[in-house]
Amino acid sequence: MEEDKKDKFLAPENEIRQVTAPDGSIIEVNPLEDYFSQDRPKPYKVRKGPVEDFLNWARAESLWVLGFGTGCGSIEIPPLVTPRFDMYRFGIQMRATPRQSNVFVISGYLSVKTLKRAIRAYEQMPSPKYVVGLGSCTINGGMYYDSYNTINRLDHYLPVDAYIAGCMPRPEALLAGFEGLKKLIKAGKGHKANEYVENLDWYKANQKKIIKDWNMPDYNW
Amino acid sequence: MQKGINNLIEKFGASDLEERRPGLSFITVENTKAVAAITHLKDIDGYTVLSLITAVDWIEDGIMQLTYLLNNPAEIAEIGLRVMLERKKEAGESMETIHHLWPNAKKWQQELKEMFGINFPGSPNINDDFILEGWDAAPPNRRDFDTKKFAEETFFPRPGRETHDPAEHMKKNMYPKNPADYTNKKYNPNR
Amino acid sequence: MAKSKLFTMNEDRSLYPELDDNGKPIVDLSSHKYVKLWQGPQHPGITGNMSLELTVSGDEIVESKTHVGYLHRGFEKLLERRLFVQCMPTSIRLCVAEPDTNEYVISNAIEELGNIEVPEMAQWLRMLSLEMARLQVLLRQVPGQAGTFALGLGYQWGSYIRDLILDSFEELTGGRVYHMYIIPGGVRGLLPDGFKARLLEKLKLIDEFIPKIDKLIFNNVVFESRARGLGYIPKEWVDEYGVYGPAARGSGIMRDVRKTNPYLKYDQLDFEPFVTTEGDVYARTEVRRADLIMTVDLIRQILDKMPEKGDIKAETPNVLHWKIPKGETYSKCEASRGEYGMYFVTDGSKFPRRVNLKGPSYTHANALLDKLLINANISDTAAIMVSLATCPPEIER
Amino acid sequence: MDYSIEKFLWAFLGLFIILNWGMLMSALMRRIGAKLAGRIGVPLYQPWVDLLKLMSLKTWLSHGVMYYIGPVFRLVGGVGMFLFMPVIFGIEIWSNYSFSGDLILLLYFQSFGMLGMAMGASESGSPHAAIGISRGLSQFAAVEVPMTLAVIAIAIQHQTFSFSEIMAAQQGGIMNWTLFTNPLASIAGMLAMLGAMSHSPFNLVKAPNEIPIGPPTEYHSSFLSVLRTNSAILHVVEAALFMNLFFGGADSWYMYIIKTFFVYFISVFVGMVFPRFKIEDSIRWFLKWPTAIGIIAVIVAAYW
Repeated sequence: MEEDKKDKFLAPENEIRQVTAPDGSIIEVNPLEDYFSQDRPKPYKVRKGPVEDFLNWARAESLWVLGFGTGCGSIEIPPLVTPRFDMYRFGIQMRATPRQSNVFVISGYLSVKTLKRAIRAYEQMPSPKYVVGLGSCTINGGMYYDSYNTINRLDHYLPVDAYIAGCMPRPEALLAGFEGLKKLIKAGKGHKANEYVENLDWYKANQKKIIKDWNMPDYNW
Repeated sequence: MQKGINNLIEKFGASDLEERRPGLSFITVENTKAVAAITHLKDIDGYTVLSLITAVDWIEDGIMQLTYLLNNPAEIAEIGLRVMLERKKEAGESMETIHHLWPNAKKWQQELKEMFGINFPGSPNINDDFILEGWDAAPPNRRDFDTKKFAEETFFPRPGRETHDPAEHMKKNMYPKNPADYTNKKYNPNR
Repeated sequence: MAKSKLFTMNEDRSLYPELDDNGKPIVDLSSHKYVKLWQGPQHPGITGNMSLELTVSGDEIVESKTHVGYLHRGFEKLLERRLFVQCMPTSIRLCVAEPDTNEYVISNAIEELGNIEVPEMAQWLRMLSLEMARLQVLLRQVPGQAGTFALGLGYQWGSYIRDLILDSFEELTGGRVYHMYIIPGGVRGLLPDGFKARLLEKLKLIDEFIPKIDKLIFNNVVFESRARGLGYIPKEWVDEYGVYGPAARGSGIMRDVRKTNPYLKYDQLDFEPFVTTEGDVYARTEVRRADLIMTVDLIRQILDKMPEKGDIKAETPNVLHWKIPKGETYSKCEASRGEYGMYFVTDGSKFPRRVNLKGPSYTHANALLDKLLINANISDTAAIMVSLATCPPEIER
Repeated sequence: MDYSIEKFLWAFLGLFIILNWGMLMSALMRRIGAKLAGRIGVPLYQPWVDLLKLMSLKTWLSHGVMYYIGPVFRLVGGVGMFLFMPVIFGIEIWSNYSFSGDLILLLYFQSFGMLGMAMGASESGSPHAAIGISRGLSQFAAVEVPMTLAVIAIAIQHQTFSFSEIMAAQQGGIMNWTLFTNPLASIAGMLAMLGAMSHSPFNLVKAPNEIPIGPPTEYHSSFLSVLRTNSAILHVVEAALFMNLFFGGADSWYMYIIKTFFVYFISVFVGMVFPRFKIEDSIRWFLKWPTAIGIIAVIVAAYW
């Protein structure tokens, strides 16, 4: 029964298939095993001392935000990169790929379908990484507390470093939120990524409870 | 406008004409004649734009209403064709497809299948996921699906959130002595 | 027109994968001829949160499929649980870019079914807020079209002026993005003191902005060479595929609800929407540029012709006990993207029976985009999407 | 050539100066771009902070050996270009390892980094990287044509393939610059430079809103820091290459900094006001006018 369900949701490109190699031999490809690591993630070591303080300063002053607008809060991201609010002056930049970003701004409500992508994007980011929850939807569901397709509490699925309240928060609030995040990082408290790894089973159980078609590896990096 | 409606009534036995405003009418057609009526409207009466296809769940009457809204850009007129299907307890009403008339009809039909459980045999990719992904509960837009209950069971509501019925809440807080005052007052923002 | 022939998206599929019975392309990924490429949901070239499943051969797209549903919040279900007045804050969040049209269509539907006559002053104010909303969208969209070709300069300038318009909104309504100014029965308030003069001052900035983007974008040889002939929509497709608003007007067909079904006081205003026949991305950008100028003009006219004082709200029943008799209606208005409509059904109770919102993106992004992208270049996906003004939340709601 | 430790240390110092100048220059350019848009822009120290942060991030991802070597190849391309080109004209310690045929070696090093990057990025398995690489290589092949033609024209004009001699021939006043003595070759070369610098309209390789962000999609942490280091070096060195060929080289560090800044600025300035080409258009463009001008320049230089 469990197997049936898994197969039903498996995307065709993730199915086990046979591929003819250029030299004519036939190879069996299992994308889920071949393309992704099956290892459990390990927490990184949190160091202390002046060197680490300096590096923390560098991490705080160079926040690279993943350009993934998950909800309506993303409408306030363009004003942030344009003349009025210009977040570049604070060392905050947008990046196009999760591999090169540290900050994941969950901009508003997360539908179940997006949550799945958000988890993948989050897990692909290099540690130490930070999550900023934007808007009341990420805090308690906000306007959509009774919706069948949006999550209520973000911190049950991803570790959240900072919440910015409001529906939707103004650009000034976002800048203030980023400043708060910087303070956290400079104080050496920005290690929620480790928390995620240490409590992986709890997070995964919560995630799998609502994502019914879990056709991805448990941890993909 | 009038010609199209007359045709519908004469040729396809349409009934329950309701003129909402000049240029917008709703009319009921039997489900066996609906596709023929739509084809006639499109090809002969000039209703060339399909504005939307949607459904209304009249659970009390056991009726699932389909609404096809057609637009006639030349005469600036719109007709809403109501098609009454017999509502089944479990999803699975069935209706003829019109994807051959408008290519984008298949998307609406896909959505109706997903959100209401109404089947359109023959419509392309009708069983594919459209909006929801991995959904295994009842079709969410049917009236018997309780979204609040579902949300409370599935997600993790943050404790401390209280939801009041606004009427009861105001009655209790604003007119604690004589609740009857509250019902008599009318809301006037200019005051 | 001659150039457009390069991109007619003809049905000659000899070079492309075959289709099976269901109309799905048969793509054998292990043949090394095709690469499957997902653009989105995490992709900077996509408007909002949606994704395109592209099958590419080299840099050319042979098959495209739109995937939506990333923003589905179940609005239509949620509104069935809300009182009519509670519908307002929920429904305005349907489309973020231009929330005022949501306010208008739902208020209008409630008024129509509840037999409420809106006072004249309120109608003028509604029109003002709708036009201001259109203005702030167009200020992003017109230069944003060049932004899809990586010319972000105009976008930066436009965003600055847009922020000033949002300031005006804040002054008028108290909200920056979500305003909820239009409510069933009328509007929430009169113009603040001196608002008119300050808004007119800001409109002057736009007058100066237009020649700037003309120089930067419309006279730019690279922009022209890329946008001409791209994403060609023939005239015949307008009805067949449900093309609305500026996209239809770019293909030579007049589609503007303000002109064809005048609502509010649009029949008292003097305007003529711009229509051109080329049907490509460049034509659609030109239409939007003309719209921008027209909107500025309309706001000036509205401020000029608006009465000074008047009732701003009709008397409505107590909103907490408001029952509307059984009925159904389709209320529509012209958003910046095209016809924006709401099918509204009531059953005599305190709650709406069924609400169905239909934005132009529904047909633009689903059937039309898939077709336009065939034969196009990967680089052109963003441009075609933006030229159709795809707004994902109104597709899945 | 001199292979002493001392020489190596001088070259290393030069590399260090150029690296820092490159980073400062990238911050300056971003600030200029921001000013044009009406913004303030990044702080001047931002590139160094970014570099520090990237190096402090954890790396745990493996895509195979080539994935690790790719950025190193790319860096070798940049450093190689630096090593075999004289930095300052007329000063022995800043002449690096230039020799009589260094111009040819330099053209080779230009493509070397690109090839290394191609192999590394392909190993990462991202389709965006593969598309970016195929675009990059085909555009580079097109850029090479006018560039090589311009170099040949200059070589014929000065009868040498040595940087030092080409620079020497341009000394003694602005009117001796190749820009004025051989304008056709200069035009072809400068047009090719726009492509070599990979700024808009020719930034097809990274193209953030098409293929985010091309070859380095999978590169992160210290790999990316290596790539960024390289791009800082490469931008200065590429600018220096064209400065040496057309603008008379530099006889002091001040001159070097001012001239590289302006040469680099040309490409940024063009990029500010032009949208991006499609790859077909880009290749077509390079093979049309710049190539034609380059051929004429060679003919003129040979038969004048």
